[in-house]
Amino acid sequence: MSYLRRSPWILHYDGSSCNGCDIEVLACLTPLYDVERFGVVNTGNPKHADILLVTGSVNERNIEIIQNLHRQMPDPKVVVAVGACAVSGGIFARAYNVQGGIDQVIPVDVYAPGCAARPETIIDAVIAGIGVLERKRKVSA
Amino acid sequence: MSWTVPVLVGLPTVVGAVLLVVRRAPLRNTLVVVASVLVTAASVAAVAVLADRAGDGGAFFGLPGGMTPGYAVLAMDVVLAGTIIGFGVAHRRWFAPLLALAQLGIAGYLELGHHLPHLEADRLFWVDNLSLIMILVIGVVGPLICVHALGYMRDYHRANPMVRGRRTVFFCLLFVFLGAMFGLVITNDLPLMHVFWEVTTLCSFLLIGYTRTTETIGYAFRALNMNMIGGLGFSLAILILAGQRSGVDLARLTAEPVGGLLLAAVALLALAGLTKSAQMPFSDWLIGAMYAPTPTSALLHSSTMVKAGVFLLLRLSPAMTGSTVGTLVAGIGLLTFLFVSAVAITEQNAKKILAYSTIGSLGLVTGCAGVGTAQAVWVGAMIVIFHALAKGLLFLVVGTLENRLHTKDVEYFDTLLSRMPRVSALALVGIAGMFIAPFGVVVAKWAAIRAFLEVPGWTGAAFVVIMAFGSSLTIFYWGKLLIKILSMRAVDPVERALESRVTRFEWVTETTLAVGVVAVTALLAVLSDHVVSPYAAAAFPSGDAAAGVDPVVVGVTLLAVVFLPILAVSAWRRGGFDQADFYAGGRSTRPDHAMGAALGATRSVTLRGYYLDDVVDGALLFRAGSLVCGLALVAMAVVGWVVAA
Amino acid sequence: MTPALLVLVFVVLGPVLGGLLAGADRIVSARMQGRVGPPLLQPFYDVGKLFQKRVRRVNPVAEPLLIGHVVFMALAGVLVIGGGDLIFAMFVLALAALFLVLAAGSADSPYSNVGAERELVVLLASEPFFILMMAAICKVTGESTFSGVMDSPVRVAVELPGALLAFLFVITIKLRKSPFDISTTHHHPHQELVRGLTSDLSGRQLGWVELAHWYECALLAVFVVLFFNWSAPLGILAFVVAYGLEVLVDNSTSRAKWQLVLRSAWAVTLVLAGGNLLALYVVGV
Amino acid sequence: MKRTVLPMGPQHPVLPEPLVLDLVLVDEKVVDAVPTIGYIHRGLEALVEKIEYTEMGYVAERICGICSFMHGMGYCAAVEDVMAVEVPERARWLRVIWAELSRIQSHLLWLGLGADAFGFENLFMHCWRMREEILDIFERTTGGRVIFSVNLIGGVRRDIDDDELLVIVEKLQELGTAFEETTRVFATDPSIRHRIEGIGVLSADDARAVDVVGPMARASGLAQDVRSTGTHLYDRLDFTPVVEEAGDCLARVLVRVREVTQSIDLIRQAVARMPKGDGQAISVNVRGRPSGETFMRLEQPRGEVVYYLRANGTKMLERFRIRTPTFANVPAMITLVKGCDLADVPNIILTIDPCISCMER
Repeated sequence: MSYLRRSPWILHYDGSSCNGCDIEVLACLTPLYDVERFGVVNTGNPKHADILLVTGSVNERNIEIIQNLHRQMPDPKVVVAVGACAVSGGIFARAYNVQGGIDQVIPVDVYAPGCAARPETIIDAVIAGIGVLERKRKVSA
Repeated sequence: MSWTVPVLVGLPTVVGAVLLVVRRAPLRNTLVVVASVLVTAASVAAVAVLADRAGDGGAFFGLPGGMTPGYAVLAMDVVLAGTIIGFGVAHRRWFAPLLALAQLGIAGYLELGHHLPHLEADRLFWVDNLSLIMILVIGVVGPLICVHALGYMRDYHRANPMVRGRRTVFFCLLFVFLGAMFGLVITNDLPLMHVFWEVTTLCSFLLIGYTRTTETIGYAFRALNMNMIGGLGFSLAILILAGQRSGVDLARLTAEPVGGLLLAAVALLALAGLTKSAQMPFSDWLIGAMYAPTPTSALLHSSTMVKAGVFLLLRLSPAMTGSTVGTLVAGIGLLTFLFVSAVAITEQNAKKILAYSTIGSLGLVTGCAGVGTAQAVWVGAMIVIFHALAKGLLFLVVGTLENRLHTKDVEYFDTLLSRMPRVSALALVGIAGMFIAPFGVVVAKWAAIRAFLEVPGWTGAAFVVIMAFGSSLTIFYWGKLLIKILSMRAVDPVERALESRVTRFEWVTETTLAVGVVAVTALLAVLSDHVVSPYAAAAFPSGDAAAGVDPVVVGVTLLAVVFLPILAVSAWRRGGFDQADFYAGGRSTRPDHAMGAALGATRSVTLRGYYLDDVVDGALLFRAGSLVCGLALVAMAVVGWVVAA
Repeated sequence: MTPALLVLVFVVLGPVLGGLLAGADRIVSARMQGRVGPPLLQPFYDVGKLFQKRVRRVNPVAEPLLIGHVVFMALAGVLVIGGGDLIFAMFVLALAALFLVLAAGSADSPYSNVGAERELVVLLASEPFFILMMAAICKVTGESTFSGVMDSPVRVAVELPGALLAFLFVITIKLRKSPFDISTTHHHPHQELVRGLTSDLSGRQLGWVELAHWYECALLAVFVVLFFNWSAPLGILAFVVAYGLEVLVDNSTSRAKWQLVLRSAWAVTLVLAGGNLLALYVVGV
Repeated sequence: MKRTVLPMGPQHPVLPEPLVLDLVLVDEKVVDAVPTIGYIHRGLEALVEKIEYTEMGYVAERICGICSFMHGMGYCAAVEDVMAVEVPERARWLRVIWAELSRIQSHLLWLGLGADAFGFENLFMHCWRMREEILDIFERTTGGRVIFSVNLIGGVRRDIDDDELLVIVEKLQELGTAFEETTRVFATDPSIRHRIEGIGVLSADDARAVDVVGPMARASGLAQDVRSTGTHLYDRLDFTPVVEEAGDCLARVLVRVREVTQSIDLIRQAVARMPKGDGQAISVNVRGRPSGETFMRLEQPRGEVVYYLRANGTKMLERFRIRTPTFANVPAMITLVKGCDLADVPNIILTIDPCISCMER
């Protein structure tokens, strides 16, 4: 019996997002979407989290932050790239300080497209992430 | 058994005198170690001899050959007063010399005027279980601290080249002091006791002023002044008692509740006890005394000398029980506990924290003595034992830390477990012994609350309220210190090497004390049944038998005392952790606890404990406490006057 | 029931009660916020998951200390239920809380440290009350054990209304509910300390903390029963009402600052509980 | 003296964005605060060199996902100004309506975050639930929730028909009624006042000296609002800036609370005053390449934003520069944070309503 399925705790980090996706991530927690129904809690702390939601792209400065957060999460863990920027750099891909999507610096398990990614997409991605979590647990066990 | 007094008092005094002329360090080291072993052996032997007669009210005896002190007491008084007056004149300080003159005047009037306040030869000394406890505390903890001082003073003078080394005087004073303490705790004759009392005051004065800077001389005189006030009270009590039927016989005076002039005398003696154990409003001198070298603080200002004050109060307990004087003494003790515990929260200097904690613990004993029930004095005696061991240990550890880290600021004791794991373990034992172990303060508080609940009238409720708040305050400052010590980060080899420079003298003594703390905790039931309960029952024959020791309590607390240090050390040895994993807002982190900082820099994690500046004003509280307790003292004086008149 | 049976019930069912309360709390809170909320058993899923996760240890000291936290918390309950001295149990309770502080403090990291220091403030705020409460209960019944108080003809809540009111106030601190959730929060991380106390704990370490908290909740329920010693069902009902009130308060206040927590808790303890105790002496119990 | 250094951010649950502060603490008093930026810098102003001016609007909308519409509107208005394009009146009214809806949305979002910062989770949830109503309106009228790309150089992409507008006004009136309760809580709840009243006080003089903008300035008694200059049709609306005098966190909260109500009223006015009827033009076709330069000012939810735009007659703009309100307000925030309690820091930070994404672009 795996409890991972029933209790995915998320950590959100804003890479260099425009706030659009961030706010939608937060909106998932609020009454209309209420992801706590699925046991999702926004932990705000990598040590407690199972799923890392990164919005926005990678830039020079936040590489080490994203890597650090990812490293500090205990296994098994899953990374979800939320929004076009996190997936590929999005509209900012050509900006001089943008390196591209999150997968440039940490392994990404689920890509959630959209600009901004809609809450439905984000919830979908988290649910997909739960599946990955479960697989990872089985592999490591 | 009459040999015990000359040996216990004489041996350390002779050793002290010899040390005065030993200038070579190796010889001194040998001498001190040998003498310490002898003193401990003598005290153990004395206790063994006295043990079977000490129970049930105690045994009385005199000097070998039925000698009486006679004019020797007056001679000693002259010497002591002369010394104090001499120092006072030399430093242009007049208060202490005046008090010394007054005391000398009283002694002269009594002795020369043949009002002879002395006992017949066979009641000069009185040994009961409380005395035995004190003899063991002095005879075991004292010599250990003397040995520890060998290591400490070497490093101390290396670290402070400006201070002129006067180690001959230093060690002489330590041993003379031990002799006086032995004398003090077994004397039944009050004028004789007063002499020993004043010797300890003088030793304390000289040791506080060891470095001879303007600052320390100031603190030394402050201690002297306050202790002399108590000494004068002692003299006045003798003056009153000299004309009474019970005379200057301590055992007879304290056999049962007293009234009238006797109660006034008891109040005056209690004043002496309060000053010696640094209860408010006299707490100031003990804080100043922390400027003395740390072994002095360990020996005089926590383990033994200040215990003389509460020893006297416990002695007086049966006499003042149920009287207003007793209640006021208890009030002063408990309020002192409450106030200094709050002040300790705001203190950053490790020695001063220990000093406040000492005053607080002594306050608890004072409270127990003032309340005066079998249960209460049982708690008081237990605290005396545990406090002597644990606080002695803590002071020694702080001394070691001070010489290694070159600071007494607890803020710089952080990550100690990583830097000095063995010293940390010792510190943990000390702290656990101080406030987790039975009759380390936490459980003492429980037992004290139990005792206070039985006190009739609203004062009992007030005491319980004070205990509830005071005990929470102690959790705060000890907890804060524990956090510092238990925190860990990767350290470099230079820091790791710190511990290898701790001297053997320090290791041996500190480890012994730590073992002592754990052993006494484990043997609590034995200690209670065979030593402390009989004392309490003898002091208060009418009262309930002293609280038995709940095996659950012992088990739980022993678990805690052993749990902390053992887990800490074993965990320290275990691998499988990543110290770079600490949370720093997602910033990059390193095992030595450096983290990415503003403006692209990297900085080491620095942490500061809370001192609750917004809520607690230490200086103000200290003054407030002194004022309240001072008022209680005034009330005590009025009561004493009224009952006397 | 015999004490041994009671102890067994507490050790086994205590956390279950605590977990169910937490689950119910989350549902009720969610409903108050216009949400559906998680399933009732969510806290158990969470802790189950935590024990399935790997641990990222910052240092080796934290985990033994956390186990100490759980053990002593359970022990406090066992002491209370199993016939130990009630006042002594309060000191064990404080000791248990201290272990959590030390576990957090040992991380030597900024957030954990601030959380640990704040928890010390919280302990400082709440501790006097529990000692006073137990002292008052023991005084008023003349007993020192759970069964003694329960069998006493004295109706504790009737004699100690002030202490009962203060209890309602102080358990807000113990339950880590707003406005007094200053050192850590349970299911609400949006706080300046990033959960403070548990910032550097992960996996089963966090599970231990949660488990200990469940024991603590169960113990608080036992305390309420002590107040209503003439009728255990009434006590349990009172606890449910009290818990409901806590949830309501949690949802209708913001978080107080530590200065207010400390000052108000001490004032309430002194005036209500201390005053109550003093009044007992004045009327001469 | 040893001090605690608390590394606040870049990842911190109180601030969804990577605001970075090193807080130097004694007890919990903040004795120093050192900010750092750059964690969210993309360099999007420089994108004008790579992206045609006609498409740059999409980038401008993504300067910030909260005031997305306003950025798009500002950019388009600036280009229209350079190219001297006459925008149809209905489009201009629609822009006012969407702008004010954006303000309501932004303020509700912020009120929620603010409530969350002082630990009032329930209030956070309620504010965000109300915000969803606005997002519903966005979704119905444009198809998007937060970034809806409805601005166009020369007008807007979509019309809202008159019936729909009336429905919106009605919905907003209902929201306004529901919001009264929220207003009351923010203004009177003692536990909230404990946390924000008298905290982070910025006097009117200081506000002028450090040059704050938007609700931050208005909470310190400065009636400073670009809308009162009457541009963007605001001269045709009955508008007086919301001003509070106290200058503390509570005042900044109250300004935003009252602005929500005010914006509802402005939308009602706009709907009433805009030309009615179907089939009106909502955009003009813009061709050619811009040349010249302009400044464009707007009152965003967070305060005055200034766009500078220079074009040299090519497909690419030569320069596109934005002075965002957060950039103007951050210095005041750093000043206010010093000397307050740690627990006040999130409140002070949030009451300037920082948009780091705007600030660092």
